[in-house]
Amino acid sequence: MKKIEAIIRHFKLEDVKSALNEHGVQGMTVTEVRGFGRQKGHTEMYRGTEYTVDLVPKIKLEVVVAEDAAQGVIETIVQAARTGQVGDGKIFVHDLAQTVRIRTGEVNGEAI
Amino acid sequence: MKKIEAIIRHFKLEDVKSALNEHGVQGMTVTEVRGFGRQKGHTEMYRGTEYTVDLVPKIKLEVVVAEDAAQGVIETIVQAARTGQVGDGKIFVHDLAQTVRIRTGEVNGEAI
Amino acid sequence: MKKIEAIIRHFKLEDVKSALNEHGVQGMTVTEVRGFGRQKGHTEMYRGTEYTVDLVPKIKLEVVVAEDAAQGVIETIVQAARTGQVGDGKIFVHDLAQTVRIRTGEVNGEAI
Amino acid sequence: MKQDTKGMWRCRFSTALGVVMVAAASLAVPGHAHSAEDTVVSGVSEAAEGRMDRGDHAWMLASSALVLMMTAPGLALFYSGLVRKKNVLGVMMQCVFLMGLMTVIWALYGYSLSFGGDGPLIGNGEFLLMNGVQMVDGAAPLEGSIPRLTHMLFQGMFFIITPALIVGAFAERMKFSTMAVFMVLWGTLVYCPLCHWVWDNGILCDGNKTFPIGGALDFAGGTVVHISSGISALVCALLIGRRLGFGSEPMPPHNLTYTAIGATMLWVGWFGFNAGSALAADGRAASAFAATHFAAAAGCLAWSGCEWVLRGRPSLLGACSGLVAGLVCITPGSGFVQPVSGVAIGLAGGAGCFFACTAVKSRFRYDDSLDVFGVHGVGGTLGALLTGVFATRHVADVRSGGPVGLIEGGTVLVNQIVATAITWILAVAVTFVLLKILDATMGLRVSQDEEIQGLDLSQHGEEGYIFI
Amino acid sequence: MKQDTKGMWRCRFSTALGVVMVAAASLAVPGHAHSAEDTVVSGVSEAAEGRMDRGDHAWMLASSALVLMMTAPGLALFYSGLVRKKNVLGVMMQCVFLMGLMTVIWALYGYSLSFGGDGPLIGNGEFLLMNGVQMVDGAAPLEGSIPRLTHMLFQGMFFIITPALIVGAFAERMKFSTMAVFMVLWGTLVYCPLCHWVWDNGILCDGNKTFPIGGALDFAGGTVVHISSGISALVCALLIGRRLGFGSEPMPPHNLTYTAIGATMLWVGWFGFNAGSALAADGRAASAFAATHFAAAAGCLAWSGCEWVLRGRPSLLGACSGLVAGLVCITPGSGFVQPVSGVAIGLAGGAGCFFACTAVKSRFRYDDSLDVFGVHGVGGTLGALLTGVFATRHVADVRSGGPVGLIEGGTVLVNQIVATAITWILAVAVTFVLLKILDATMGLRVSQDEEIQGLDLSQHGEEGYIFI
Amino acid sequence: MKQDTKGMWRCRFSTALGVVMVAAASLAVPGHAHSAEDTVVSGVSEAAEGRMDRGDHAWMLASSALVLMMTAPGLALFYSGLVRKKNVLGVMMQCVFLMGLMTVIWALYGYSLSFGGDGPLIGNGEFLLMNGVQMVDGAAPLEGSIPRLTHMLFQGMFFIITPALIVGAFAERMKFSTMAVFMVLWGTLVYCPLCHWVWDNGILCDGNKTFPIGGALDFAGGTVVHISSGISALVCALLIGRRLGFGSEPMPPHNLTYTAIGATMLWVGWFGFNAGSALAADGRAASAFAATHFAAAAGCLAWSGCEWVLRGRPSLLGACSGLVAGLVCITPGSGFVQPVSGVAIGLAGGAGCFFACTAVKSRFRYDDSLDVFGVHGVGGTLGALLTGVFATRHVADVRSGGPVGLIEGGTVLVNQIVATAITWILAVAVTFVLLKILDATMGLRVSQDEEIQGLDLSQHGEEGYIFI
Ligand SMILES: Nc1ncnc2c1ncn2[C@@H]1O[C@H](COP(=O)(O)OP(=O)(O)O)[C@@H](O)[C@H]1O
Ligand SMILES: Nc1ncnc2c1ncn2[C@@H]1O[C@H](COP(=O)(O)OP(=O)(O)O)[C@@H](O)[C@H]1O
Ligand SMILES: Nc1ncnc2c1ncn2[C@@H]1O[C@H](COP(=O)(O)OP(=O)(O)O)[C@@H](O)[C@H]1O
Repeated sequence: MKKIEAIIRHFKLEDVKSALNEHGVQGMTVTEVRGFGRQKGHTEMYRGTEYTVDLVPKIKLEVVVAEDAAQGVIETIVQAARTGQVGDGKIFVHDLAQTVRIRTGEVNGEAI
Repeated sequence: MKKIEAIIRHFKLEDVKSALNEHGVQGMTVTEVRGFGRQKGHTEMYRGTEYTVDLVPKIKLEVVVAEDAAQGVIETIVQAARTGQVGDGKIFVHDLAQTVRIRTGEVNGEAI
Repeated sequence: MKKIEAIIRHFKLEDVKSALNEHGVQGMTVTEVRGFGRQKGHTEMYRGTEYTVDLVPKIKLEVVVAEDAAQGVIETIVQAARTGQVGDGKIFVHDLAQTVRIRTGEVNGEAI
Repeated sequence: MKQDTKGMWRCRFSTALGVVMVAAASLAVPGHAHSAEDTVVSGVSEAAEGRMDRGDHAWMLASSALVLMMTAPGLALFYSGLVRKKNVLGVMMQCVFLMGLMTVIWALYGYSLSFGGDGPLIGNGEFLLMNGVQMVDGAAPLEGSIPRLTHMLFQGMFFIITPALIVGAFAERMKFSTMAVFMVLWGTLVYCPLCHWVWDNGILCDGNKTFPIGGALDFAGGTVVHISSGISALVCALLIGRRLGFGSEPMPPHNLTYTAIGATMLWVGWFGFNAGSALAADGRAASAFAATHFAAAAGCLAWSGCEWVLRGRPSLLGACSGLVAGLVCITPGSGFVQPVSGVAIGLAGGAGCFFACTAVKSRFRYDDSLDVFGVHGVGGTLGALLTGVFATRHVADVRSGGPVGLIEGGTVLVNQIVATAITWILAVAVTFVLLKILDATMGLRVSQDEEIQGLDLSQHGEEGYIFI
Repeated sequence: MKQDTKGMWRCRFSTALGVVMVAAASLAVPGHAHSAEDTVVSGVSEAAEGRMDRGDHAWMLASSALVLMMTAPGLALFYSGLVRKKNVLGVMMQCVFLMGLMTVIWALYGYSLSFGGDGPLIGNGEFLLMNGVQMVDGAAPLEGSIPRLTHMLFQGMFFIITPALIVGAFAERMKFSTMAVFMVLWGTLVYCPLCHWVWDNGILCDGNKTFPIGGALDFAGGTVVHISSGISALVCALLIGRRLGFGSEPMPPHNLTYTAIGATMLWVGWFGFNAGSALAADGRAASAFAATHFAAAAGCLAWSGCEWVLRGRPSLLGACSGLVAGLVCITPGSGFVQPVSGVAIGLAGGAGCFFACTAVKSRFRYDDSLDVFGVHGVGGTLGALLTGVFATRHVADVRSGGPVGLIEGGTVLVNQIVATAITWILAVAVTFVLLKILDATMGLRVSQDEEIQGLDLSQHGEEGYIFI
Repeated sequence: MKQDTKGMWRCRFSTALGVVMVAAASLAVPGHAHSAEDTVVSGVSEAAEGRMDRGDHAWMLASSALVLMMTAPGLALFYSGLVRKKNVLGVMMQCVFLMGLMTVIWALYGYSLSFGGDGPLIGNGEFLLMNGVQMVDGAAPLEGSIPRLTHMLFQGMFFIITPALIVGAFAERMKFSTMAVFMVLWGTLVYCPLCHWVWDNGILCDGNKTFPIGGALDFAGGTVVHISSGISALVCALLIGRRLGFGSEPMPPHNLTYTAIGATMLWVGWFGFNAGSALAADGRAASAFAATHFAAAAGCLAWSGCEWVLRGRPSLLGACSGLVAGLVCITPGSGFVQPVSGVAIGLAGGAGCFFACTAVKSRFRYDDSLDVFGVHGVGGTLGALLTGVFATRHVADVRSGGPVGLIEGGTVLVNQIVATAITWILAVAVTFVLLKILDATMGLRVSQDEEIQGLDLSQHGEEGYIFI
């Protein structure tokens, strides 16, 4: 099993979610994060004090899928989340040792 | 070492926390997330516009434990977090390459 | 590739961020979390009801770096985030199976 | 003199006549030399009975607006900050919906039941559907020196906030539909009679001949508003039962900034509540305003002072709870005691309610979620009794020159005790019966699942904050 | 009698003279026996023309403050809670900036254009730069029983809130600079003429001889404020186009607690808006206050009732939308109908706007983001018509003793229909032309990227909440 | 005429007598023909000295409520939005606690020290413990046309907000207990004397014979409130030192929505502050109201305009800061200048404070955290001087028919400069000494750990928002 962690733009969440849905993904977890990267943020000015806001609001999406489904999911996310501009985000893929569905106690493949 | 990531219901946090505590777990990290899965969310209606709220508020719990403690912790979480209804959540287990305690610089086993 | 996950104190974020910057790290993702550990939190009292606030506000920092850069990054974080007091936080290091930059589709080393 | 507060004008006719004569005389000789330093104005309205005073009216319109503001945003914020995030809209919705519901009831029959006629026990149908209140041929009927419409409006704002106060007792678990039905019945069967008894020359009106020992001095609602709601709240908390997880899970306030905004809005709005209860912009309104202000300040210091001494540091929630406690406690006496007594009463209110919300509550372990009993029940009762101690003829000469409060050597304290006891009994009895009936018919609580999910989603299908 | 609301005093001179005589007589015999029960006060100002009444003035100062509060914090909170998090400051900024901008325009020429002179179509330069409004040699010129300065202030608050209402139609996408220019032009070319027509004896003023059929009864701004802004809002929504992702992405309100706080502040502030439009603390102010209060309550019940029946549960947003709809709907009639009719009008407003914001909007799929048309356009129009149904000589005898509203057998409904139609036409035409010009010159929308990023960052370089 | 603002009534006896005669005459012949267009009302109170005017009183009660609202929720929200999340309750608590603390001090001796007696330097014990202020035998002593109680209340609200303003200078780092002690001493040793000097015929009262050159025209608190607090704030910022991380860490406002709500509440409340300072609902109150409104609007435009030009876009924080700056700047002159001058003064205030909060502050790098000096110190000083420029006999004839402000050819500017300088000196000297003493005894700052943890937890044991 793989956990696919994608940092995407806020407003791309809806697109990615429905793309994944169509692709057959049945679950995911979403977190509000702030990202720092090439996208150089912007300057905010508060009463004359300038702040370089390098922490841009982003969405972190976590999807756990079976080994063989991973590549398809990654491609789906890349397609749906891409704008082509700096700041589109990253995907990080982890190997999972185990997965459990709390409700039933099922593990691994059945738990997703 | 394992990192055990559990997505649980908001109101189960307290139960899980104390179950883990009794079980001897001494640390954890909690994040507010929104989950999408079988629990089909619900419909919210704002002035006549209907939204399918498939992103249900959930809690993500991360616990890092020694290799051999993992199974016990997983079971503890499953027990404490279960209601038997769709939406109870998932547990994802990761292998960790390394752990460091920032305060002391201790690593791995001693760092937890 | 490694994903380095650090749980640090809120007010250390700025120091860690600039230390990492100087160290050449070009991206990271930041999440607001609450941590439970040795730092025993404190007691809050609301109209006579006492709450043990064991969930202390913390910052989770995620940095993905190349295999060989990991150790340096970890040390940089440890140095910048340390106060020496209980509650400084933890670093968890994961192996990553894959990394993708959404904008370009580049993978692994090039994606960071 | 039969009654002395909100319905006071009606029974003042004879004395007023004299005042009018004097006023008229002074009008006729406007230049006669007052020394600006020494001149004083009578607390008794200078306006002749039966003549509108636009200054009084301006203040009463403003007061009505202030008292509405107390329920929302005031109370809605104060309460909603204290619950958990998943119930924030549930509490606000109860406040807002009650603003709509109780107002319509008031227009239909509530005002008439409270202020119609002269019966000892309940009003009559005189003002049903606003008959006799509205304008006729371009002229508005008066009540004292203001249009009766404005009297109806001002009093109507009390009919909103009193049930809204109770909401705090069963926060986070009561079924919305049952809440609505309960409040209509409670308003009709507890509020309207009590209001009539105390303020429309009923059996608890000071000076009433039928039942002379129970006449309460209640300037702005110690019995009618705070005791009635606070005691009913306790019954609600007991009958509806504790929240799931009460005592085992932490349930800290989710947004104390809202609580602080709400509390300070209550302070501001309370000037309308108390000083507006003079029904005029006269000297007594000023006195009530000052007493109110001082009591709020003293209550704030008392509660946070208790915390400081007993717990090592004062909290914002403590300061806010204390100021509300001070305001509750001064309410019945605001137009009967000197402002400087307001400091003492506020201190007592702050410290007394602190004690009730900490020691007493944790001793008996009822889940009066937002401390309605601890603040309004206890504070209101304390205030009613302290009115009997501090009331003075200097502010309101309700004993025809004789002493009033205990400190002056008067005996109104006895009346205060009787009136308070009767109010307790009425509130307990009716609330108990109503809840039993509603429990059997509609059910009082949401299902366990709904409670766990939170009222925002389960009762209203909405979420408070959506930041993702 | 030529006009009957805000500019009413000017045309009342002859009748008032009689009133003054009577008042003088009654002053001279102050002791003559009224029964407090039976005495009534005339809705017509007792104050002689040309004499200041400090009671009236006190109420008008308070009302002016209340109406400013409606725009911000009131409307700013109501609206900003309904947008997505990334646009929360954008909406607030538009409200706050308009408070500054429209006020300065009002001081420079807006008031003069609206209330100067007696021309049928537009004001004159009489009050430019506050000439003839300000004090001269320590004396303030009067308008009725209040200083003209206060009349200018009170009316100026309407000049702020009316454009601010429109902001909701193009929320989350309009360019800030274009918004500012548009509002100045709109205020000058739609608001000022309309205000003059209706309230300063222009062609839509009831009783105007030039154009007798279109004279509207508009006590507090059904046509001038709500129809004008609501209809213009629809044109804006159509010409500016939908938000990116409208219909495909969810755009739920990000903070309904703000919306509730804002809505209840609007309720409180609306007392200044409507009862203040009496320009006096008289019986009619009380009547308007009561009608307003009842309509808000009824609107709240109607909208949430519709939801309850049709969707299984009432929502807080529904209750808040409904109370605003009720307030909008009662606005034109508040000083012409009986308070009890306010209940009926509020119910109609709540249900009608519910229907407009649900069925109608989803049928035509325009993106009137915060339902300005659905609430103010529809509610205002409904209110203007219902005024023609419920208006009664008991409250305002605008037909010299003859019947007024349809229910009394009067015919003002015809005038109301004509005036409403003219207002629609004016608003549509001018807004359409202005937007076309601005589109060609400055551009109406932010760029796609800026819209995606959110107005907070792209237009103002700030973020609403920073919790990390 | 010795003084001309808040304590004005006392010294007006002789002129007033004449007015009374005329008023009486006009009362006697009520029908005599005024043309509604031409009639004017004197800014001088028509009410006879020594007779209560309920219209005035209604407005003063409302104003008192408005000014309390300025401190909280107004200022509490304005300030707390600007700090970091971990200090949000700390700031609110300081505001709320000061409402309690300063009010009790005011009741005990503050009012007496400020307004007792006629001494040139300080009040006396005349009104200690509210003696001579409260009602006696049902009658309330008067001050002008309102009860002295109300005068005390209104002035008491200023005694709350002035220290609360200073709080912004040492936000996020001052020890709560020391803050409380400091404020009591500061109120006693800076505020009370200054208030007496300026408003109770002391050495800085215009017309005072002892010290004729320093008599300030200060209608509503340019020197007493804004200069005193703004200058003391600077001393606090310098002596208490910078926040940890100042200059290296970003410290952006955590919740600008609160700041905007607070700022607009300040705008609304300021009408009570400035127009209420007329102590009557007269023409001058209307004039002050209008000047205030225009200055706020112009300040809003000026600051955001500066940003727009210099930084490419206007911000909400800029608009809010600007409106507050405009309000501060018009405060001393509000009852002396024409409303249209308010536009100019507001523009100057907005631009001047923008400059102070950006260029000046970043040049000298003091950590005046929420810009109390930049807005209140600079804006207050600017306002005091501009009063000397724009004051006109048309609004207040303080030179018996002679010219007043520079523009009219008058010389009060000299007095304004002297009074401002004296206020600066007093504020700097006393604040410096107090802080030195408190530093040596109690300590000014929280420990480094506590500062890092945030004041919410370290000083009050609470958290602002708990969403998990
Ligand atoms: N090395 C990294 N480790 C963790 N997160 C990263 C890293 N680099 C980038 N990110 C995340 O990805 C987001 C987008 O990255 P950025 O460099 O701005 O653009 P792009 O992905 O288009 O090159 C960042 O805001 C951050 O949240
Ligand atoms: N494939 C997945 N990847 C990541 N998170 C998931 C996945 N499936 C479910 N989750 C998380 O678990 C939560 C519960 O899952 P759900 O399918 O609703 O119920 P259950 O676990 O009872 O089957 C979801 O809200 C989501 O946060
Ligand atoms: N076993 C664990 N699993 C996950 N997170 C942990 C664990 N132990 C500690 N943490 C995180 O690290 C933070 C600091 O840990 P704590 O034990 O308080 O101090 P220290 O790291 O100095 O020993 C905690 O608040 C929590 O967020």
